[in-house]
Amino acid sequence: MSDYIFYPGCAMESNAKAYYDSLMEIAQPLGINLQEIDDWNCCGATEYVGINLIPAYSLIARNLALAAKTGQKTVLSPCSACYLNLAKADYYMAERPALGEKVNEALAAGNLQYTPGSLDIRHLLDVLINDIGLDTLKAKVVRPLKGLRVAPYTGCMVPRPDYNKRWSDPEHPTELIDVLKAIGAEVVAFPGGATCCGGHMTQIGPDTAYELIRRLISSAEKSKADIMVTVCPMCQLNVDAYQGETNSHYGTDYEMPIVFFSQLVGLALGFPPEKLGFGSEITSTEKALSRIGMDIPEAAITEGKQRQQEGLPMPLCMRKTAKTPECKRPCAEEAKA
Amino acid sequence: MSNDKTNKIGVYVCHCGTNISHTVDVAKVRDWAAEGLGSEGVVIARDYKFMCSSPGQELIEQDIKELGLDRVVVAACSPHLHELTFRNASKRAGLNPYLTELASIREQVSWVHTDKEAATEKAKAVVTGAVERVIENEPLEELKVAIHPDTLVVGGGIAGIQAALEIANAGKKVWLVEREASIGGHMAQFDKTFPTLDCAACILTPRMFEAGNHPNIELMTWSEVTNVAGYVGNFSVTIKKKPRYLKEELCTGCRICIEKCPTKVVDQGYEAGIGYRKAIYTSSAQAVPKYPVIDTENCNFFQKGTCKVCEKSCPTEAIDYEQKEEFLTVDVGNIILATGYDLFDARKVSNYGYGRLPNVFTSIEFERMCNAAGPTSGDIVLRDGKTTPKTVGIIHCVGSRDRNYNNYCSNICCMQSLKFAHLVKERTGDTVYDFYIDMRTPMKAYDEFYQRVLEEGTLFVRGKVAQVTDAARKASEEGKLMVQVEDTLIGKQRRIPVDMVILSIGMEPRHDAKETGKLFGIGCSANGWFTEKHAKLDPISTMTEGIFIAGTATGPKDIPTSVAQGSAAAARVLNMIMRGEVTLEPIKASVYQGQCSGCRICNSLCPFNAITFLEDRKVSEINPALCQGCGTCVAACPAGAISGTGFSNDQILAQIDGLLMDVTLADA
Amino acid sequence: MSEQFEPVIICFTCNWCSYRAADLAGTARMHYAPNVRLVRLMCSGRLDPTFIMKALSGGADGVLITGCHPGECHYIEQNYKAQSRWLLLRRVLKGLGIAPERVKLTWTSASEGTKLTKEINSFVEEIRDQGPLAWHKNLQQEKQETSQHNPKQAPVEVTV
Amino acid sequence: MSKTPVEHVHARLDHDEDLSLLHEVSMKTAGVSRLEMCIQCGSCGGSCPSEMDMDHTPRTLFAMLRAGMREEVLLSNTPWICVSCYHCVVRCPQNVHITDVMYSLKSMAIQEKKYRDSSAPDFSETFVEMVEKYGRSYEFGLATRHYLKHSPLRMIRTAAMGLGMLKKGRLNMKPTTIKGMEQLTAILNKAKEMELAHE
Repeated sequence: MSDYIFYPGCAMESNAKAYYDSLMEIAQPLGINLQEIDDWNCCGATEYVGINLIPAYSLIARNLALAAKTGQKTVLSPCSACYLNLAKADYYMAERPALGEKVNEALAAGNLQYTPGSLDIRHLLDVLINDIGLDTLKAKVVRPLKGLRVAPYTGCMVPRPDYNKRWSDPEHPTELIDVLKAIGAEVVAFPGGATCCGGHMTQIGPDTAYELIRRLISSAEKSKADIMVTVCPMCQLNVDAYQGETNSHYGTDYEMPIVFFSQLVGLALGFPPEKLGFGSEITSTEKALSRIGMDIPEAAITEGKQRQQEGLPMPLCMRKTAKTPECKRPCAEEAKA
Repeated sequence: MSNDKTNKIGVYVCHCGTNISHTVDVAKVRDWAAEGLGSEGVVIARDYKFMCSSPGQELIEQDIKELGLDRVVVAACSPHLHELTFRNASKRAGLNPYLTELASIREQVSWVHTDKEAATEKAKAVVTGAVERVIENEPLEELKVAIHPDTLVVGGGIAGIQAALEIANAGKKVWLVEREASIGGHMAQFDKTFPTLDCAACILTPRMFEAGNHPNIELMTWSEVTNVAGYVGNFSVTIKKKPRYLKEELCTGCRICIEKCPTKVVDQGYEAGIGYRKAIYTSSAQAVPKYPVIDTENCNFFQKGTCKVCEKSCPTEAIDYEQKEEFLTVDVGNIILATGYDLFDARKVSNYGYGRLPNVFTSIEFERMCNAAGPTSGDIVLRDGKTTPKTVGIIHCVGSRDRNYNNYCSNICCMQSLKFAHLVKERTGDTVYDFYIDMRTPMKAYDEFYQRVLEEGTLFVRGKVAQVTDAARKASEEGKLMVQVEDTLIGKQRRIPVDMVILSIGMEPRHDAKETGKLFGIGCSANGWFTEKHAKLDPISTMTEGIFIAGTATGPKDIPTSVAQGSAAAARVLNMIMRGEVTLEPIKASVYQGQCSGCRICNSLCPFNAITFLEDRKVSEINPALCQGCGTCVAACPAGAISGTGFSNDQILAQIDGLLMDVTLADA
Repeated sequence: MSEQFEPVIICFTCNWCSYRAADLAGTARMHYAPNVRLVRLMCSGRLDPTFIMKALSGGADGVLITGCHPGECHYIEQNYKAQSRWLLLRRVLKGLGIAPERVKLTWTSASEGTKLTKEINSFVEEIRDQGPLAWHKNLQQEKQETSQHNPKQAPVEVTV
Repeated sequence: MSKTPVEHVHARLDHDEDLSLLHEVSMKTAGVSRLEMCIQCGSCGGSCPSEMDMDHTPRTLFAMLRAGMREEVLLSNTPWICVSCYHCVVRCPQNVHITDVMYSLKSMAIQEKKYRDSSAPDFSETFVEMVEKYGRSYEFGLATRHYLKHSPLRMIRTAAMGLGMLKKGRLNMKPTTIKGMEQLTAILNKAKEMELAHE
């Protein structure tokens, strides 16, 4: 069992309950031991930073200070926005010492203190891939999701801006793809995998949000996906709950369900759907789930099958799961050898 | 602190017009030297309006002769300005030049301070430091070494070829070492060269041939330098000759073996990954030398033990599967490094889709595609090998001017992109978009070429491309590559549909530049390019005497500049050879072997490999010709067995004493 | 003490970068505190820790070490060696009860006259805050203390 | 959002170049903004997924900051349309903290009450109010209050969805309050006294 300080974030208690429930189910068999930060508070989402900087960072830092008190080092956050806010506060407090000092001055008013750099802020997906490992995950799969065509939707705030260089690629991250493959799903080529769901624009500028949601759903549908899979409560909410509004805005009739990756991992590990929060989505997953076990037709385009057999050769491929984007100069070197 | 050596020291304080005297009370400094430092051996102290003027220098010369001075301190400007002037003055008067010290009270005192009292006090301290130091100075003699007339040129690209030919044509012998199977470098891969559009092969091949057949050039391809010993004028270089698996003396270059070889592999080298070669190959039909090599990783015989088609088909029985690598040691007097550059790996910019989107090409792929001898016989086609594009987008600055990759400008990409725009227009009449941040066309006839491309109708968009994607947002985008960019001159985002994208990728230092630098004892800048001795005034020398650099090894350059540098480096080498011998600065370290414990700590510290361990006597020894005088070993020696002339411990400790004399006196 | 304390600082420069930066500061008439006295070495790698101890024991209140930026050393990488020696020396100083902040390392290229000026001025202020080192006095005091009372006690700096 | 003729006239008459603006924004931005390093390449404007609804691209905004066009910059809707996707940030060749600069511009606009449409600032302020009150976000309260004020019609349209969310237990009717409210308030009050400005 690996121990983690758990920062659930507000969404996990309300609109993303499915994420919370499914995480609670899969944590035990995967060996993730979660200790929730006592009396954590909201991270301020993307709102507080746009109002008043020092209070916004102090709000985030209260959580960091409480987490550091536990004596553990690694904070696990399943929500992308929370993950980014925690990581950002930790990073900027060090990059800009003036910010760090002021935030600590504010924290002192609540008898708290935080030294930037003393915690590792990690997202659940990162922990699953790098701590638990794909091999462990694969070994626990009892019901491979064969036949389910999934569009891997990592979103924005996990692979970007990536202060601590944890992710494979800011534009085309491979982590979620690898997890979904490990649980036996058929991963479709989904070019929108790290594009935006509209964020808070569903509230303040819905027209902007509808367009971004439309791009995502239409792209997923064109890729012949049965279902979209996300790691972020905001992405899930926007694509799921605002799909109806988007449809009426454009006169379309998309029906693209979206679930959290932990829910699918739960299914693969053999948990019943009802324990994993299935059914709480607005866009039904019923049809998609019924595909599990079905054979996938040949025509479906799957990730990584684009290489052509004829014509000019394609450039040598970067190793798909390379952890460092650092160039190993595969092309020139291999040829010279 | 008294001077038990009973020296006779002269101190000269310069006014430098009013440059010094307006902030420093020169008379006070002079008096301090005469009175306060009399016990240290100062026998005369003078001040003068301009010490560096002829009368000023004569003053010193006269005192040396008449008063028998054996040490001189001049308090004036920075030693970088006039140290040599005053040392020469001493030399003329018969005093060893290294017994004269310059104490800077201008750049380091009068020009940077405003409080006259504080500045005068500091000037006194600086002079005291110099006096204490000069007492410890030793007379030094310059070193002279002979120059071996042969030269090593590393790298057979255009810069190296040029350097080799210049030297060889002057009648001197050159060893030209190239690690690839053929010389020619990157230029040999190009189709046309900007801005004149000469065919690269037409102008390069004759030079390659000349270098390959020159009686004074010993061409060693498929070879690498593995060790460099010795010093300026007397290098001893070990060269590894990799096995070609073919006896060069028997091979006629008939290419039958290549024709018969059953294994075809993608050529990631010369053909930049868009063409094929055999497992036994030459880079091209024009390769110099003409001998093929066997790629053992793909050869059936080396992998599976069967085949031997090449051996069977060779009419002269030149194939030799048993060939081993050979080592050769040669003596040379000078070395020119023309090791060139690597290309930026465009896969790193994942938002441009290279490696993922088939119709995104790099500039080097496109060069090969345009080349009539290349994989498409010069046809501009998509990755399917047959479709001619209707619209082409060219993207500048890929991997350059970008802190996420390389933060420098790659110098040639603007012109290269313009050349591509012209070639696409000329051959296909396509619509061409050219996406640039800033158009940089500063050399001769370069901007004129830009004008020409504008005239031809290329559509320029000023903006760094944000992404290239195949994700269509609407029906009209289906099946196209969308180039998404802010047209910064409009201030709006545009999504431009194209069929083909060409990425103008930048230049990078060789991936092994650091190791190469270590091997030859030269440094790399933070970006990884070799460092010149002086970026402007000595761009082809290095901090290691006898090692010169030419071409793109020091940074991105176009062909004319690389060629000019090749010639310049050759001129410098010929200059050295003509002189026959070279004088070395006597600032050197040496080991007092009686005190050396043989711990070898210093051995690994020296960046110039000047220190060797004498196994028989178990002590270390410093080669004075190799030593550059940095003094790191002196500081590191735990036994205190190494001393450095010019900057000895005694000199520096005495100087510190002098600098702090006022504090010590105040304490007492 | 009514008068402002004026520290004396020894600054080691290398011949290629930082001494030239000092030349540039002069040529450009940038102004910095006169408390700093320069010693020119060929390379920061020449810096023997003895020099620093000599300066501190000889009456300097602080030592500033300057050299070429990493990767720009004229002797390839000797400045890294200066850095590691400096790090080591800081520990030694700590052990002696001398604030390691009294010995500072900074990189300045030949073009960074402004940076050198800033570094000198801020270092002078830092040392001014630290107060006089008074090595001899402290050493003597410490000797007495250790011989009389607690042999384990580290020497303490006298603050003025 | 185009300007009215009157605004055009004002822009011409009142445009005083405020050359300290760039530095001010840079200083108010978390981290080291590197705003002054912008080379106007446009990779931000090219990357932005919501650029179509902005009155200026981020790049244009940065040029305006340099030109000291305080009024126009603060009135721009660009920071409010920013979706915090960080595409521009990872692509920026100069590593400018673009998203964070947008946050700074929003807070400056709120402070100086410079916005044409109050809906977005109101949303942020209401969100923050809830957080300051309960220590957690409170979507139900936030959504009802926001929709009531700014788009009552949309509230009717989305009522069904909201009801669905309620039924599926995804919307809490009552807010959760943290235990340490007193502590949090003390921290935030202290923080509000401070500003990240010139160092």
